[in-house]
Amino acid sequence: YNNNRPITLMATTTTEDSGLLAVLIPQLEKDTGLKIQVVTFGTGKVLRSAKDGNADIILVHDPQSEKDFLSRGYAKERLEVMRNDFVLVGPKSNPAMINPDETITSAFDKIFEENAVFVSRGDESGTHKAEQRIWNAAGLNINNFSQSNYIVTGAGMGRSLNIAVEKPAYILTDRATWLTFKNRGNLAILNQNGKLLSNVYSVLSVNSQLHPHISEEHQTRIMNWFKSEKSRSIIRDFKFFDQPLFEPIS
Amino acid sequence: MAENSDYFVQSLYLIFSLNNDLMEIIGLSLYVSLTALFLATLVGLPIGALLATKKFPGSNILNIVINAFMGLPPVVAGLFVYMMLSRSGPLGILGLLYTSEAMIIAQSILIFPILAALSRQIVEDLNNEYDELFRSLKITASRRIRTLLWESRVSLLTVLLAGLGRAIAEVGAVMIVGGNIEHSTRTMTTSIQMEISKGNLELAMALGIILLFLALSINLMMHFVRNLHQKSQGTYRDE
Amino acid sequence: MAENSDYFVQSLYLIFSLNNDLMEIIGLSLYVSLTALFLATLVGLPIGALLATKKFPGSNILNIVINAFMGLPPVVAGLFVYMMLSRSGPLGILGLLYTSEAMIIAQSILIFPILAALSRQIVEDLNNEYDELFRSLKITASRRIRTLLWESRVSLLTVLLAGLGRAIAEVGAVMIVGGNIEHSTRTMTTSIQMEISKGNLELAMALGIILLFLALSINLMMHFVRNLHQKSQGTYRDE
Amino acid sequence: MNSEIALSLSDVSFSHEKGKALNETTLDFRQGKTTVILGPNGAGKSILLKLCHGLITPTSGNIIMHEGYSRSAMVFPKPIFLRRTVLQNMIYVLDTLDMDEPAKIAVAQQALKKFAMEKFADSPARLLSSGEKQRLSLIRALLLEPDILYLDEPTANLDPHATRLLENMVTEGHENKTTIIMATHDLMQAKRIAERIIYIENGSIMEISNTVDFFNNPKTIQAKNFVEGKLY
Amino acid sequence: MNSEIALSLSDVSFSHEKGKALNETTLDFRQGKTTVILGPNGAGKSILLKLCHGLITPTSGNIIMHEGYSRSAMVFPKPIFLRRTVLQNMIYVLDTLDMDEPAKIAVAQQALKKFAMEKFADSPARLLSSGEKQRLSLIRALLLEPDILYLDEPTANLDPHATRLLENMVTEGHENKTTIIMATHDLMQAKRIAERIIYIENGSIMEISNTVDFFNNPKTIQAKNFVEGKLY
Ligand SMILES: Nc1ncnc2c1ncn2[C@@H]1O[C@H](COP(=O)(O)OP(=O)(O)OP(=O)(O)O)[C@@H](O)[C@H]1O
Ligand SMILES: Nc1ncnc2c1ncn2[C@@H]1O[C@H](COP(=O)(O)OP(=O)(O)OP(=O)(O)O)[C@@H](O)[C@H]1O
Ligand SMILES: [Mg+2]
Ligand SMILES: [Mg+2]
Repeated sequence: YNNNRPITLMATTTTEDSGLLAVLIPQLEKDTGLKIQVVTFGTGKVLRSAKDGNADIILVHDPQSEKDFLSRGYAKERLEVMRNDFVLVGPKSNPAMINPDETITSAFDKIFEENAVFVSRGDESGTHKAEQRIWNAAGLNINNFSQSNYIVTGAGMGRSLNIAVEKPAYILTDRATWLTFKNRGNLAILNQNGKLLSNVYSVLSVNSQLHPHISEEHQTRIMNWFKSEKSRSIIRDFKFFDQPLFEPIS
Repeated sequence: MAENSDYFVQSLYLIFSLNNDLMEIIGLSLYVSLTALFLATLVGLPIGALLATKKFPGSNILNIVINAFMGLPPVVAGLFVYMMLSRSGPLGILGLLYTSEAMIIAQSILIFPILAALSRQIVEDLNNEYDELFRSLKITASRRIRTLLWESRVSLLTVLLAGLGRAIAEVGAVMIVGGNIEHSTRTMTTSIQMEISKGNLELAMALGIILLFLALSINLMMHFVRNLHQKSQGTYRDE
Repeated sequence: MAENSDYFVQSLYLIFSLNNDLMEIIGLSLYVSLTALFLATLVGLPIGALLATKKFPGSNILNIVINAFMGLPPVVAGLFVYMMLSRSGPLGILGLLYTSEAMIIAQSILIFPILAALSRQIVEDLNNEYDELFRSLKITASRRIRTLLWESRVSLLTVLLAGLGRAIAEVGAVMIVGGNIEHSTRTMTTSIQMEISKGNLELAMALGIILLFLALSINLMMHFVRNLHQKSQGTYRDE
Repeated sequence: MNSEIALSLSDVSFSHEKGKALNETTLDFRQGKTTVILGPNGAGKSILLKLCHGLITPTSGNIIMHEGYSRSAMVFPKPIFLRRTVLQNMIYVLDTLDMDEPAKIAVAQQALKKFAMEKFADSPARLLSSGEKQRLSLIRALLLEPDILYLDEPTANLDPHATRLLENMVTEGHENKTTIIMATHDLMQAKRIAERIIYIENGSIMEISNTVDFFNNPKTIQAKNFVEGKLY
Repeated sequence: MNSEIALSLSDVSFSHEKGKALNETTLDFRQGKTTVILGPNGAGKSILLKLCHGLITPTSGNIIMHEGYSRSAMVFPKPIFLRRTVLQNMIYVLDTLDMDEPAKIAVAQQALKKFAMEKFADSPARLLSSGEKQRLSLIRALLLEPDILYLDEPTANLDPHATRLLENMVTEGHENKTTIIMATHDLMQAKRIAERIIYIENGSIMEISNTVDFFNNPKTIQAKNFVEGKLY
């Protein structure tokens, strides 16, 4: 491998858009002495590109796929670093009369019962998977939704939010994207209750045995840094619009 | 790579068991792009021909602007249409956002400059050749334009194909104003985009190849129609 | 709409306080698109001219295929280059993925068919006119092509601008192979894309307008260079 | 008996980037008369015809088309045809007139017949021989039934028979009251058909005479030399 | 004394979509001789010249260019020029020869001078008058110093002086051993310069005679009528 080659850290879009990486990476570079280049895509594409050997370290938020990725041997190590949460946003008029205090499953139940408009990303992203988990937990089958009211966008979070603003419709989103999102229109957070809304981010080191250009030693330096108290404090102290956004996992 | 090609074969298999969803998507892609091409042609060709034949105050500037608008990013065309059609926009009451009509409008705007600029060039070249004839016959401006468009129709076909190519391959604009909504505004290109973001690169590639085959068949068809027409008239071999 | 225009004014302000990041992004966009245009021109124009002047077995089919490839979706071009340059791909050892070189390669592939197909049409029209002269002078095939390209350079400029327009407006391919990396592969269009997904629609629009101004300035420049050249030679007014 | 004036030029001049092609010229053309313009290559004959026909606009001076004589047509030395058949090229010209489709075809075919071109009706016009093209160009001009007919070297590529046909047509033109203005290099032809000769050199009219005078007693030394073929 | 054969046609015929333009033709052209092809419009004269020059290929039969006589050039009735100046058009032709740039310019300018065209050196070739274009076309052909020179109605648009210049050049051609094959509608011109006349009608050669015989005793009734201007 080439020692001067910068390390590619591939992350999901939200981590960059929130500004977290902008504080995290310079410190990481300083502490490890490595040059780091950040590429951001959706989780699916990050995993795929990493599998193809185009990343050294990845930062994603889809535990199920990550475990799969690890078990197939594409990654050497998985480390849960932080979490934030998903929130249910919807029109301020709140046609399904969702209560901020009820559980997310009951909120989804109301949306279904009232046949309110709901936008789903439908792109097998971490958010989409979380949404499916909630429908399942509520014992609902989305196939029973009327087609015109369950809108499958197959687009990224931001673009799906744009569509939800227009309809207007309910939509599940991660909090970071929601906070960075500027085109909120008449949408507001209506429910953020329950364990099902937890959104865990992990770093994985790509299996260097599959890709000889990757330096295992560099990877270890980075993984160790993420395990350090220093990284945790940066994550904890990171504020977005004066709100803490991520909670480190120890 | 071996693994990749395996995926690829799988994807192709998946595709060739052409399911209804795929047919719907292909149909919508064709409908949107061909309608947009039709509309943009209806406006773009006459304007191109007008610019080719008439000098008027500002025609030079208009030329430059239209040339520049060939570099209009699809997402910007999409955004513009979005802002017009969105609920807070001036045409919001029409409720056209996230419909195939919105996609057609955005694509028409996008390919209009291509059709206008390229047809202007081709018609201008021909107009230089015919100018004395037209002036001698005291042909009206509108008839001159019609004649030039008709006489250069074979060359203009390539321009139309360039426009169609741009429309059918385009994703930025249709994504913004269409939204890639299943069973409603999902086209070939937005599907490809979606599969890529899911990491299904081989499926995306396979869809892309279908799209290319589609473009190829349209080209083949046009080629044969043209040849047939030339044969039946027997006279359109240029010197 | 009032709200939109407010945002718009804000964005314009943002633009005119041109900061370093924005300049860097504009510079990269220009560098990538112009280099891709240069490379694609180097290959596309001669091939277009060859197809315009020579019939050989398969030239008809090649024509149709090149026409069809004008409909190559940028993301598919991007995917193809990704698969070539990815670490697991045949050219993986070059380590070119997520660099500006990768973006140039993808855009060159994307605009090559446009340059080839459109220049073929224009050169073919001129070749019909000059054919007897060339044959009488027993000009070699390569000199014929060079002469035709030179004689039609004014018309070909529009084709080049169409290619440049496509390159500079394109986002699908550069996103896939470039990755929108800050300070490295972030272009105007990938920035626009990013702002849209952040819901910063007005900023995206403003960036799009800058991009259009860029295209406009390039067109203006070319226009003046051409006029200057024509004046200095005094002879290029066609009949 | 002098007929009415169909066209007047007063102080007309024309310049292009390379200089002046026609110096201040004042001239009248009378209805039904045949004027032949003579002069060496590059003298300005074609420029003069194009100015009169309105293809180019004078740099200075005025051209007045008098009422009732505004329909004009021109035969070019290098005729331009649309990429269509001979018949379609004829019909294209007739489209400016108010006629139904069968009438147009009939008129066009009859006109072709007159110049022995009917067998080419369905040939692509641009593939005809040089002489056939020139005939076609003449037929096309005649279809418009012009008050003034401009002929720029109309028999340059014609065979002797077709040349005679054209000359007869010109002579008959008097009965039709058609004003004919023609440039030619064929001095014999000028002698045969012209009533008046305009001799032009270097963009200046040197001499305007009736035909007999011009050939027997040229007023200028230039015209004299030209007639004797002693140019330069 | 018969000179060597420069070009032979054996059983050459040419057809296009609309029919046959040249029937089976067998012919020889001798080095240094001047042959004039006569015949009505559409007879096939230009087709014959183009076949000999190799611009079109025969539908059947063979055309043999004999060794040492392969350099040929042609003057067209409608000359085609590049969108460049007169001088640049000349230089373009010289680019095929092995010369340095100053030499080319010198040669081109000298050639222009010969036909009184030097003042047009910097004019756009496509904006010249019809006669100037035809001169230029001739100058261009001569630059190639051809063994065989094809002239298709080369004086159709020329004034009397330029016509005489061209004819002198053709007559001088004998000394240069240039073989000249020319189509024209000017019978007087044919008389003045031809050594041999080929009379063609409807794609068939009707008669090949030396000039004096052809005009005094045409062998065929068609040629007789043509000479007397009684065609059709
Ligand atoms: N647009 C132009 N630019 C430059 N020169 C021009 C232009 N138009 C005409 N000329 C020149 O003006 C002169 C007169 O041209 P014109 O065509 O009237 O000649 P002409 O008398 O018809 O000659 P010919 O007998 O050869 O047809 C020529 O020398 C020609 O080269
Ligand atoms: N490609 C073609 N398609 C159809 N007809 C053609 C084609 N080429 C030539 N012809 C016809 O063949 C005949 C012979 O043409 P050619 O040009 O040799 O005549 P020509 O003897 O040179 O006549 P001119 O004296 O008028 O120049 C003409 O009737 C012409 O219309
Ligand atoms: Mg003239
Ligand atoms: Mg001929």
